[in-house]
Amino acid sequence: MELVKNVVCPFCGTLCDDIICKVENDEIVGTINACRIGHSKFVHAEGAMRWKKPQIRDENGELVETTYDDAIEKAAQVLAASKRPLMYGWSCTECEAQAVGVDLAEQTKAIVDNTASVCHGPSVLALQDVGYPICTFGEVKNRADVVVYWGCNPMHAHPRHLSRHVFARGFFRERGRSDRTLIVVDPRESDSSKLADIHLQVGYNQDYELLDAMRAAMMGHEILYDEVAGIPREEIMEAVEALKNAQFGILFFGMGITHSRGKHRNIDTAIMMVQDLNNFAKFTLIPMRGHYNVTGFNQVATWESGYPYCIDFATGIPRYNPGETGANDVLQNKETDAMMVIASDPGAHFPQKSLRRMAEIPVIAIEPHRTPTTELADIILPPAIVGMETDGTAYRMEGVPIRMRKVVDSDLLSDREILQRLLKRVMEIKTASK
Amino acid sequence: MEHIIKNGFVYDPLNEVDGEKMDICIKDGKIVDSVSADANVIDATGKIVMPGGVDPHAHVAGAKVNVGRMYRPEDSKKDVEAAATGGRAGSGFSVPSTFMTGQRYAQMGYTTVMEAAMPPLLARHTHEEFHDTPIIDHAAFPLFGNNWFVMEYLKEGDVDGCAAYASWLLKATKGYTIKIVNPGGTEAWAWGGNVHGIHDPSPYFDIEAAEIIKGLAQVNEMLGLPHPIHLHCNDLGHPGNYETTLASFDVPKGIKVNAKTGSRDAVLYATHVQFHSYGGTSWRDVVSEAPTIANYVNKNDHIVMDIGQVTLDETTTMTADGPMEFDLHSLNGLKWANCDVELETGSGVVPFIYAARAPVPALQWAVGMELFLLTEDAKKVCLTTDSPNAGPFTRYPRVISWLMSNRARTDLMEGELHKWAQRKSSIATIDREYSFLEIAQVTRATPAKVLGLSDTKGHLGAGADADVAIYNFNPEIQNPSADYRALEAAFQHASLVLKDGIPVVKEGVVVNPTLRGRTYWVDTMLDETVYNEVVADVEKQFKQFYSVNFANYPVQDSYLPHSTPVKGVIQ
Amino acid sequence: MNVILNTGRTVWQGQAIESGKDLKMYVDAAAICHMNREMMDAMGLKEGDNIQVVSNFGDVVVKVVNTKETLPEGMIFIPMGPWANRVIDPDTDSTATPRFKNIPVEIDSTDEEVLDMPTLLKVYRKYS
Amino acid sequence: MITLKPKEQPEVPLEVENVTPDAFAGKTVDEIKALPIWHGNGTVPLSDFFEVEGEAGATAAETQIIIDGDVPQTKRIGSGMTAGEITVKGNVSMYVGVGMKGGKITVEGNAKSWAGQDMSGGELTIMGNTGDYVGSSYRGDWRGMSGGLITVYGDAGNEAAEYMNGGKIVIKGDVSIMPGIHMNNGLLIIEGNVIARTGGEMAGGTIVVKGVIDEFLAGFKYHGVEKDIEVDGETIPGAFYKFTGDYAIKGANGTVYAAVAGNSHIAP
Repeated sequence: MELVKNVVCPFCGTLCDDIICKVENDEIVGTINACRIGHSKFVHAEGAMRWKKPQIRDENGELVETTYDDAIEKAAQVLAASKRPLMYGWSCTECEAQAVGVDLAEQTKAIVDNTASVCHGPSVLALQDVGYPICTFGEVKNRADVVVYWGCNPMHAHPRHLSRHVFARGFFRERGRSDRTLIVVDPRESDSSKLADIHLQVGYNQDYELLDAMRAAMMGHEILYDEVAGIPREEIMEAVEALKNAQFGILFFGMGITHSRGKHRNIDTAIMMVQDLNNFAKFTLIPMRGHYNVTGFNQVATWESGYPYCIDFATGIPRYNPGETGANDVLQNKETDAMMVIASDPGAHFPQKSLRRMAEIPVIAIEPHRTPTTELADIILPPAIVGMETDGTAYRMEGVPIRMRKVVDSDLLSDREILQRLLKRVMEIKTASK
Repeated sequence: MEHIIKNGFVYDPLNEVDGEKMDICIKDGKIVDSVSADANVIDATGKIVMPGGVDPHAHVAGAKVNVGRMYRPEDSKKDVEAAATGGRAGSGFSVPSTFMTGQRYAQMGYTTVMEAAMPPLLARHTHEEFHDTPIIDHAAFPLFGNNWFVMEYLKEGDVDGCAAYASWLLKATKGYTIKIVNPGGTEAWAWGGNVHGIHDPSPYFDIEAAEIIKGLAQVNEMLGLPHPIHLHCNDLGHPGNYETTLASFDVPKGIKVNAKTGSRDAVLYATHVQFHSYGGTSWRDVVSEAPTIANYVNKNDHIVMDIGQVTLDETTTMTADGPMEFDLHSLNGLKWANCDVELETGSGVVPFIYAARAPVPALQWAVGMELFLLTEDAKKVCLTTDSPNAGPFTRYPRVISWLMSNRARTDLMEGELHKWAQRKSSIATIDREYSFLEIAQVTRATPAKVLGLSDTKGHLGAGADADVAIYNFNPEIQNPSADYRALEAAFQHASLVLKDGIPVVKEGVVVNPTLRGRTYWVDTMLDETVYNEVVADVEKQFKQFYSVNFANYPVQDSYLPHSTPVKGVIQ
Repeated sequence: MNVILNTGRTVWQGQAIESGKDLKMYVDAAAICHMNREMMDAMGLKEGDNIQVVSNFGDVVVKVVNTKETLPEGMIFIPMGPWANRVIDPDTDSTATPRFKNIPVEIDSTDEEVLDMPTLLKVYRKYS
Repeated sequence: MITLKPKEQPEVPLEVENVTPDAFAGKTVDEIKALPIWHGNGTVPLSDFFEVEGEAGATAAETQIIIDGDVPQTKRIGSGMTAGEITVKGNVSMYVGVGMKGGKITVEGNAKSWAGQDMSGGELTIMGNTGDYVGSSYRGDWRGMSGGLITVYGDAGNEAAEYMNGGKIVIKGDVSIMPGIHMNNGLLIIEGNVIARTGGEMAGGTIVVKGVIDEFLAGFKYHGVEKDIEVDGETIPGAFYKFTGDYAIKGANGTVYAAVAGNSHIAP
């Protein structure tokens, strides 16, 4: 058995880079340091179905095994013929593949969107309106004495987040956890809130109301009502004092606030609260990004087009407006007439109204496993898995780029290679039709 | 492939060519003395010929640049481009996307651009963006001025250790120079503070900016780096800061130049000095101290500076000077982005509107112009806008028109520009106009030389890279002072640009958008024993205090497809 | 009973999606509804019973589990996935992001079976 | 007057920045028929999807356009227009009157989101309902609608008057949440009901709600009841609770008037 060290985990945006993989006969048979979820990704479960060859549906709806050449040809024909193709996903692959993807979208005058539009898209809209004061994880570990998790449950979604950055000892926080005040804001008594010093049990859909009251109180104004979001005025004042008295505060936030009523405005006002807190304390924030490289797509798309997601190349010039050009928008409004899915699973994570449109149009899936998306796909192109079978760049949730490592070999093409071949073929078709 | 550029008016200060009509010969991407009769003839009759432009300080690639793009869709939307043939589309007025960045520099005849601030932990990001930035050669400046290791070594007086660490970090990040931003101040900002002046110690590390500047200047020369320390002084943008600026300039004075490559004379490169030349005590009584600063530069030979000229646009400010950006946000109320980077540095981003009708921007414009025009020797000045801080790089042609035309400046001052420009500076009394030779000096020769790249960049002598810009302006017929608008137009869209002998722009249009430039970085080693000890120590610290593993920190070679190491001291 | 549906990640759901979405593990981790003991008692439900969840946007059958993470009164929790997404509100409010949380739903006990992943996806009728 | 009679409308949307009095003025019918419009990722002549009849005026101000039917998949009608008139006898898609500077647009049906975004002058009237972001700014911009008048006879969605900087919006029906979010200036009158977050993060401007506000924000200050309030030079009869805020924002100076009738629950 061989031990491969310093492996980067391709699951969540924490991007733990201290994984040790146990490799036998070019297969990962075990892990050290990985969380339950990361471990599952590295070792695969018995019975999980992996596509070993490209697939195309026949007229009876049955999947038929085929070659990459054949599947890429058919996929290229679909994309070239579409009047408004949608290319969605991107968050479970490396930046170099994403870059080819943005190129492909531009050449096919497509809409390109990533999973941010169903997770932290609202955070992007918010930071575009009011700003983005962040720090890297090491700052949290070394300096933070007040840590807030708002609308997120790291014990479940980012299992090593707390242990690596909050419980860990840092340069100025030699005692680790006991040097820090942990505040969790969640309507539920979550496994994370159980670890907190202060749990603000905010009423559901009331995050904005609570933040508005906290901000006004922070500015020295009286809170208008005795109770806001189910929390008494005095308790709100105590929380505000705890934040103001921080030496170095950090706000982590997740889906509990991006998905509840008002979406990006909850984040907007939370960001502004953090900004204003800097008049009293040092305070920063980090969004709890889900997929391990959801951040990377936003970075790549931004430096290539100027916009982070929901980019519409229809007119040959990048345009941007989430709400109009998001994957769920164009599916639900029936704007798109062909869809390519890569490195994500909208079949599992989109609402039923969007899936109904996916069922009406041709769907190409670049996907290693049998998933709800491949159930709806007409063409399946299986790739090697990034971070295990191929390398490439990923960006951690706060923007630190890390090189994903290749641990074992694969016969399959990488996402990057599949996209490059698709791009080449689409360009040939487009040139020929001119 | 051979080319011969015939009959152009050539401006090549490093070879003392001042507008002479002469032929430039190119073979296999290099300037040569002569070519065969088969050479492709490029007719430059009635046109200006210069070496490719060299930008020594701009923010074009990396984490905070991309935040600038990402969080300003309203800026992206107002300037968009469809793809050039074979190229890529893009967007962004003040912070263009990478493809647009490379193309627009090339359109102006620029072929070399330095990214002025790279957080070491995020170095990979900068290199990824370089990969998607067409045409221009480039390098990035890793940030040293608030680095824990640097501060610890220098506090202990261990300059050798600091030098070993610096050489490791330059290699690990594939960086080019020692960049210092608000030394000590950005570390203070990690606790919400700042330092003021060069003798205000940073919290915990208890080290003064002066010690950091001096120590790193010594390290720089020990390592024989091509470029001197690249200093963004403390107190940027504060009225009264010129005293800090002058004190900072004096710190490395007396250290001997020891560049192993190139032929620089300076041990200090001071950047965007416009932002550091203010007198007074507040924004009410602020005045220009540019004449004082220019006077210092005139009298001292250890320094070269760039200006950071305000262009009077709506733009996006971005800097590793974290506390300064929070101050700016508090002042203008616009959206504030920030990123503190563990053990190393920080950054901030805030949009800013330099309205010509507003008093402070008008004064800032005047301060920059005074610095340009009162510094006697163009060999000490580089033209920059600290893009996009004082304005986007796409305004360089306008800055050139202001420098070459007193009329252009007067028209502006008598037009919409706020009277503070005239009232609080001496700009209205200056009638100096730059010559084409001086323009070539501040946009080519000075930056190439001070960067240590003048063997191959910034001139048209034999052996230089065949980076050539040809502009549609006839100095025999046209008067740049009177016809400053035509001048600006000519420099905005060059008639022909060659990069390594390959045409990349023809009549203002990018014709070779898939070309990619070199990445310069410094590969240096002083003493292997000390180096190994230092690296071992760094690895130990990494485990405890960084959030990435030591093994995953250095930028892999695969990120530099056109890697061009510059060797310093190797033992 | 009229309740509010919350959805989100659980570590078990995370483990299941990375293990294999065709596995029973996924059904066990995501085709379930977390409930406080009080609500189960009020509805006469025990762990393992099936309930039907109906919203303005669709319906789904899931299995009841007693939550270890206590919910506010009147709230149920279904882990994110194709089962929850049968009933969440697809409206993006012109922001690109559907309303995944806090959806008013009606729940009732049912004898109907919980569908496995491939069967569930067949309801979209792309392929019968 | 030019009449555009919709032919069969496509599923993949049309974008018609060219359908403005400014673009039509001085053109013949044949020239107008040939104007390019976007259909998905390609352009087609206007006549592919519209029958074109009538005569354009010599100038924009003298040009009137009638879209005679439903165009629910057509975006950007009247984009940036400076003068003249457009009437749509049916429903429209997104961005009707975006960047409008002058003239008049009337939509007899419903309009989807971003109606009147970045408007600086003119009049936009929607007889039916509209979606989210009526009279808003573009993403990321802190400078929204700066002038003109938008009147919605039906209901509006979220974020009406987002980052509004001037002008006036009247919504006769109900709105969802966050009317006047980040508003800096101008006047927003809501004759119907609001669910929540009226004036969230407003720094200036005035919001008048004549209907019922379900929930109100705790970051405001209460100033008692005012009768027959005067806003923007007009008197609005009735009794209103007066609030100022949103004090979550430093130096905020916005005003919210909520009708006394039905709103006693939000007065502290």
